[in-house]
Amino acid sequence: MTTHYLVLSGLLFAIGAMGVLIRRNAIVVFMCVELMLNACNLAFVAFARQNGNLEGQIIAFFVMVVAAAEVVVGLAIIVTIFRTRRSASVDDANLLKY
Amino acid sequence: MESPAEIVQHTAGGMIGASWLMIAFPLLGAAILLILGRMTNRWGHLLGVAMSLASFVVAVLTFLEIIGLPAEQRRQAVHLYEFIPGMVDMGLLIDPLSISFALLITGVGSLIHIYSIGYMSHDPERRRFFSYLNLFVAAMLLLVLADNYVGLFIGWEGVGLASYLLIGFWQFKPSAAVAAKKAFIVNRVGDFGLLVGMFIILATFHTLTFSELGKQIAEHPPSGGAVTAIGLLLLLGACGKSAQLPLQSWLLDAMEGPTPVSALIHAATMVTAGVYLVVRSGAFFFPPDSTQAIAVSVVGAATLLAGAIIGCAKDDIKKGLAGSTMSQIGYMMLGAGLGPAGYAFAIGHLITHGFFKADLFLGAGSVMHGMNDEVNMRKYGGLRKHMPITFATFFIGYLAIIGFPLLSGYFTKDGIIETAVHHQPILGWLAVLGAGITGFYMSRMVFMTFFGEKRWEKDAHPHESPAVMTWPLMILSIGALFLGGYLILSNRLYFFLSPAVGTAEATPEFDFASTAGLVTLALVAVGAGFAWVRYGRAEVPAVAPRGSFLTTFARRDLYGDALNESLFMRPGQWLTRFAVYFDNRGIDGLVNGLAAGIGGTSGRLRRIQTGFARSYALSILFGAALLAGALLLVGNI
Amino acid sequence: MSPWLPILMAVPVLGAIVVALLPKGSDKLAKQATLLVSLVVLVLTLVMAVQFKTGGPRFQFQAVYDWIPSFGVKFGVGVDGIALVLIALSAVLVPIVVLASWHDADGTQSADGTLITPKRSVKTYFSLLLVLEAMMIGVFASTDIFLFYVFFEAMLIPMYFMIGSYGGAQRSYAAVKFLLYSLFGGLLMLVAVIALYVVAGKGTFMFPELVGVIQDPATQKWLFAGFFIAFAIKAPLWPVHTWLPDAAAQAPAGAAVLLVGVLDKVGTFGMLRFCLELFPDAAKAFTMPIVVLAVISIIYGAIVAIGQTDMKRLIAYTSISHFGFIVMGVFAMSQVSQSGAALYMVNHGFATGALFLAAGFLIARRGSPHIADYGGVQKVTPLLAGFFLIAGLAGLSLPGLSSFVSEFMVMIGTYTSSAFGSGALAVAAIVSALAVILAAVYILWMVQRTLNGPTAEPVKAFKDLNVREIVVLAPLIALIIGFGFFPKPLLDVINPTVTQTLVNVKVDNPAIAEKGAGQ
Amino acid sequence: MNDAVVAPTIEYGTLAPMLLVFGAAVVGVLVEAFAPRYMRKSIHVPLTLLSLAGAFALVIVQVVKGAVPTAPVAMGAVAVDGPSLFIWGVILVLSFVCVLMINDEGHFVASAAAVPGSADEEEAEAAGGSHTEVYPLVLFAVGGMLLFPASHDLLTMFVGLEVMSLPLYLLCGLARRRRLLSQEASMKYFLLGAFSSAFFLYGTAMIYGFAGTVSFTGINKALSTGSLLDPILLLGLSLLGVGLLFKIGAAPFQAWKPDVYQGAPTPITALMASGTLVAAVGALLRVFWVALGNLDWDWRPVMWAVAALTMVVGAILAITQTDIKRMLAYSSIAHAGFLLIGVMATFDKSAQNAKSLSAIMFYLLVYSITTVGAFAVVTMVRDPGGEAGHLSRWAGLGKRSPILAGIFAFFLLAFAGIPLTSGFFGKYAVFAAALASGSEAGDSLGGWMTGLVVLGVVASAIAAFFYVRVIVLMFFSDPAADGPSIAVPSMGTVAVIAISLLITVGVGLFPQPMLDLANQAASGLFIR
Repeated sequence: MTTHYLVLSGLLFAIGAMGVLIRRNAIVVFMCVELMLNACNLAFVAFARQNGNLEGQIIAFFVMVVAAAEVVVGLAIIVTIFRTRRSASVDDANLLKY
Repeated sequence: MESPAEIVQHTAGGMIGASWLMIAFPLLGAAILLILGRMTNRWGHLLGVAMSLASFVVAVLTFLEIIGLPAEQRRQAVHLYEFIPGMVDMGLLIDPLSISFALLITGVGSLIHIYSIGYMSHDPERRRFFSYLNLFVAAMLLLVLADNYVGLFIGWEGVGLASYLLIGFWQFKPSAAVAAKKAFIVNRVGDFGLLVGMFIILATFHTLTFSELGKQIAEHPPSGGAVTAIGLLLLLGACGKSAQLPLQSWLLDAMEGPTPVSALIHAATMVTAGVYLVVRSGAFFFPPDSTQAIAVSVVGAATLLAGAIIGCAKDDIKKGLAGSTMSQIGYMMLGAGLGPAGYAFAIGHLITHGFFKADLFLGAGSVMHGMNDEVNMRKYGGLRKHMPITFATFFIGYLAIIGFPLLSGYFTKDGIIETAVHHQPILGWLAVLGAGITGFYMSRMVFMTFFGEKRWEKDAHPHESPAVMTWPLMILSIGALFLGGYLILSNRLYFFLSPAVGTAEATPEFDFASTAGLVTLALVAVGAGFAWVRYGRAEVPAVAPRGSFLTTFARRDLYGDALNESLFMRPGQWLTRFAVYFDNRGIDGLVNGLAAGIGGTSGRLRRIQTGFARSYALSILFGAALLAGALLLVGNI
Repeated sequence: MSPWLPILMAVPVLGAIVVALLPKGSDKLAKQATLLVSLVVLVLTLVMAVQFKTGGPRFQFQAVYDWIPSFGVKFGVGVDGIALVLIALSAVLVPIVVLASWHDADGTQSADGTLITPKRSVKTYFSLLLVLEAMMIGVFASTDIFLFYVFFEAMLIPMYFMIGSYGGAQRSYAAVKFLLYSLFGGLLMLVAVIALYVVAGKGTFMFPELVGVIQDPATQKWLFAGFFIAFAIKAPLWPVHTWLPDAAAQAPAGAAVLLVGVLDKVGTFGMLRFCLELFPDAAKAFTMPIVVLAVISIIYGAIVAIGQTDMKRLIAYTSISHFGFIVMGVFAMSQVSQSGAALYMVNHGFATGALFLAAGFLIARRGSPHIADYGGVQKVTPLLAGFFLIAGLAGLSLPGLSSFVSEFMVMIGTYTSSAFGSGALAVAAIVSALAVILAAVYILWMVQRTLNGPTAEPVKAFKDLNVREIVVLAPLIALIIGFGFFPKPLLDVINPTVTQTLVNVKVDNPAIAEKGAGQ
Repeated sequence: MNDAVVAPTIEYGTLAPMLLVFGAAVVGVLVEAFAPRYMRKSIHVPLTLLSLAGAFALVIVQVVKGAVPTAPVAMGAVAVDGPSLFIWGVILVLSFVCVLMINDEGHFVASAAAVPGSADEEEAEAAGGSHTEVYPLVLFAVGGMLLFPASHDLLTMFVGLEVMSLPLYLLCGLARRRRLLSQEASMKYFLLGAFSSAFFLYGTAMIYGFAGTVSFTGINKALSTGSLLDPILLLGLSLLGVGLLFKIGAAPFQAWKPDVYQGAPTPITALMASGTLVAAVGALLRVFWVALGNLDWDWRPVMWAVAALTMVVGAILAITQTDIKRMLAYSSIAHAGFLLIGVMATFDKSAQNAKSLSAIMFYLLVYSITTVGAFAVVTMVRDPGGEAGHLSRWAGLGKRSPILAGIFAFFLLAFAGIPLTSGFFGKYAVFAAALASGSEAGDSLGGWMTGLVVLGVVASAIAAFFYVRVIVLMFFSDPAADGPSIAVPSMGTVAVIAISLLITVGVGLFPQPMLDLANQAASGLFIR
């Protein structure tokens, strides 16, 4: 049965990754990253169940905390950019190149 | 037939032990004059003469000591110092051959030094001229006295350097600068031969010293191939220095130098170094009738004709004499190729030629001195009355060179011709023909210069040269008169030289009434008569007529320069241009292209860095996929 | 533990520091101090050289200190005959170069008042020069291969700055080209150095302990290649030579002298000591291709030199030709050829040094390196012309001048080498002898176009050599002539080292004289 | 059943350096909250510097006492072994030096919230405000850097990674000048960093799935028994690799580096280029050598390709850069490649591995010190609008300010690996380790290691070109008429440059003491 969970987790991870690649809005991109983290959580929990220990579940909690911290930092950055550029599109931030 | 005597190591002192002074004096003179420079301007020429004379004195004393020794001890090697450890030591070989040369060089050299005091008196750079002359004498003495090929080679190049410096003495004239360079470079072609010859000598015999070589060859008579190669390569060297075909082209241009230089270096001494080389190496590498010996004779015969033909067409008195020099050295080479039978005549002719040709050149210089340095014989004429001493001495030289009976040239040249007719008939008869042509062109020269109408330029005021110039002329002409007879009759020179060069199967006898000799005399008379008809009796046009095809052929030096130009110079220039282009565009282009390629790659690759965060994310994803793929791949191999 | 070599290296380094720290505006003092230091080094070197025992052990004046034990690296110095003469060469050339460069950084004006080079920092130039001297001594004195490598590479930096900051119009291109070329070769050598250490497994870089250690032929070949490419670039050998004409032409004359006269010798020195002795089998296996490259260098360098229009480039190409001779001599592997090659390294330093300096004095007067801008110099400045001519003649290896002896030894040694069956080497020697003709063409043609002929208008204002310039050239000319007739002092020092080299290379090629005596 | 909760054992003494830094960071936050604005800086600076110095002292104390633990501490979460202590020492020195630079006025924005070019910004600048939050943020980042390479399980490592990265994301956006660039750098770094951490985390999950544990000891044990061809394992390995390689900026994960290095305030760039790199390489080593050591036959060939690609990409792309910081970023990528050569120099020979480890650590030390010095010089060359980043502005610097240009040239030569600089010995050590390990009997990559080193020297030669190009610009070009001014350096910057120069020269001449240190630290290898 673990496989099902893993497939789902993989799908979620892939969706998240694709979202990062194709969405322009920084907030959405960031949410996609969060989705990838949650895909990881699902995998951890599933493996925890399979392995029969609790480590995976504990890790999931850690990840949530880290994700929350990331949100704080991320939103701060994105908002600053938005205030400066009046746009949350990641493609607009394109001064640094080559 | 005997080999040369063994060389003994000289241990006692005496004059032979001090023979290095012969070289040291003029070398010291050159060094003082060059280093002190302008300070010596006032007395530099005197120092030069003194040094040359000192050298002559040493040579004479050494000669006296040599002839005081029994014949088998007349070859003395004097060790000087270790030169290249393990390979060759510097030392001198005092033997009849080298001392003969030394006497000629220092003797004629001193006379020409003295003559030059007058000839160069108006030149602000006279001091420099004397330093070069001294340098030449020193180098030439090293050439003939060295007891090994390396020392010989150093002298060989030293005289080349002196010749270069003196031809280009008036280097501000482009023609002189070019002629000097040409002389050096053409000589270097010959040097290449000499150099490679030395390689083979060392590889084959493990020594470059004459005494060792003699022992080696006596113990292990060498086999064919290597010796033939050595012989031919040495011949190439000799051709370069002695202006023999095919390396003759530089000598005519070399007349750009001051006339005493032409007399000393390009007539009397340096150009005969090739003959010396062949004779010195004769016992080692030129056994009679070997390929290489015949090649020597063939080159000599060809050059004696070529030089004579060129001499016929030249209006420049010095170039005419230069052609004659080529021709006369051709005779010597012809003789030198005939083995011990010819050596004495070749060396004899070399010595007498040294006198009469120096006499002729200095005479020509004297004429030029009186004629505002005019060299075109078409602008001379009737000078005998204005320059009686010059005329008399020049005329003696003339008679000697055409082989007028009983004069110097008669004995030595006829000796060569007779020996050649005996050993190499075809070459011998060619030499007879050459003698006839000699009669023509030398007569032409004398008639155009001293006889006939005045054809002078307006501002010419011919006058006899000062005593300092005429005295050497007179001394030289004495040599031109009697030296040949003294050397050849009763085989004096032959016996004197034999310890050094060996003896022939039969002792040569000078035959006053040989067929070849009589034919030669007849042909010379015909040539002289023809010259009288054309240039003595008839009026000489002031501008050279166009002349026939043959005349043009001769005037253009038998197209030697044209040949060199189209065979070597042009392709050389193309090659050079191509090589430079290849270096800049090919090799350097490749290097710079590589750099530019890396730079271009960089310029293009950096465009991948678009600045879009999402494309970076894509590259990460892509990289992740690659990484995973690669790990799986490696894992499953 | 002999203190000689460390002192020899320390003196110029201390001198460099002192010169660099002199207060502003003391240019003259800086020059004098540099001259003094370089003379002190010269005297010390000569005193040391006199004590060298020609029959003694191979490496003398040895001093070995631990430097980086973790890497097995020692500060190991000591000299054999060849190193000794090359150190002496450096020590002789540096004071000469100091004097010759006296005004190089001052900013020069040509006769007609146009600025040729702007004023630059004098102190920097001379302290770089002293640093370079220390490194030149170090590179020849190193008996530790790692230390050798360190100097080999570090030497580039002062020279890079000397070319780049004080050179001609194209100086930065030339400097970068020089640095990158050498660095690239050096880095390949670094790989080989490391691999040598690893493969040998001796835990040391000391040269004497590594001789004959590498036995596997394939390994030898790879390591040989790593060393050889670096040395070939340095030497420089065709086809990796193109940096030299640029660098030498753009460098100030003094720096060019050290570059061509000493720095490049490290390449041939390295071939002789490291390529041959560490990897004898590989060296023998690669002899023919390398000799072919050397012969190409000889002929090609000479031909391209003929076609140059810039004096300094011309001299650089002649050097490429001469380096071909040295390389050929090294790889012909006979006593005579290798002694000749080692001698050539010294003689070439003097000859090319004199030629560069004389050309530099000419260029300083006219402000142009182009041959076409001259003509008739002889008439105006006979002294300068005379020195230039003698230097040129040394360049064409005129017998009686020092370069002849070495060139002759190289050629004849190559011809007579029996190391590999004589055929091919004999052909190489004969072909290389053609350079005798080409050398006459390139030198004399240059002489004809610069010294001879009608005096060009700008040349008429030339002043002849002043005392400083005479003092620069005269010793070189004296050495050229002196060693032309008496090469024995140098050869006596060189020969035992070469013999030892050949023993290590396991080539049985006894001296010519012994052979001759045997027959 | 005795279900009593057993308190975890925490070896406070051993962890003291890290705890001190974190504690100081927390105190810093409190200072931000409670201290009056005008006093904050004067509290932060000594606090930060003293805590870093104190942490360094604590590291030294541990080293001197010789009480290096032989087992992981804090319930197996952190491994304070020789390499950890060495890396800690290096990071603490680097961060101390970077803080000296950060302390310099004018690098950070007066008010990050104010929109660039707005009246708010002018006002904030006029008020002389500054973000003193920088100091606690730096301390948190440094704490993360300490934890990251010392962690002994993947979870701790993830936490360390995030603790290190999150403050840096923010710090990147705080440049005083060119704020748009700075903010853009910050966002890119943040998004890509978060993206790559997700990969790292997913990899962790996979490994956890395979091994049933995230502890390195456990993973190592599992790998010695389980099937090594399990796709989950290999997938996990590759995803972990992505996260770590991203942090050290190896190709093809290097794209963020130039942008972020260019946009970030220079002192922060210096901190990232030195401290982060050191920490990330340490973590990379720990994961690949300790946890995945038994899998080296699989990841080494792949790492070979990554190292090769990284060196070449870094060297080639740097050639055409026109911004000095961007060029240094590419240079840093190339150096990451050289470091990866060292990372590969391992297989089942512990003596050799210790040598390789020592080489890598030595390289990290000398490279990062020089880097900090170089960036410190960059901060001093200024245009009216901020630092003169564009290379053309550096033309002729050697004539205007020979000493500064000379020092910078020396740093560049050290980057290029010219002998008698520290960089040479770093490169030498790594190359030597690679060749030595390649020549050990039994290394399947034997000849390939030599090939990689040859590639490395070719890349070095290419890299030398762009270092030399800057020297050419500084010394051989004529100065521009309106060239940049050289800021009068603060004591801090002077100290930074002096320390870097001293170490670069000193180690260049006498590397042995530092090598001894690295050898000693590496002798015990990592705790397994």
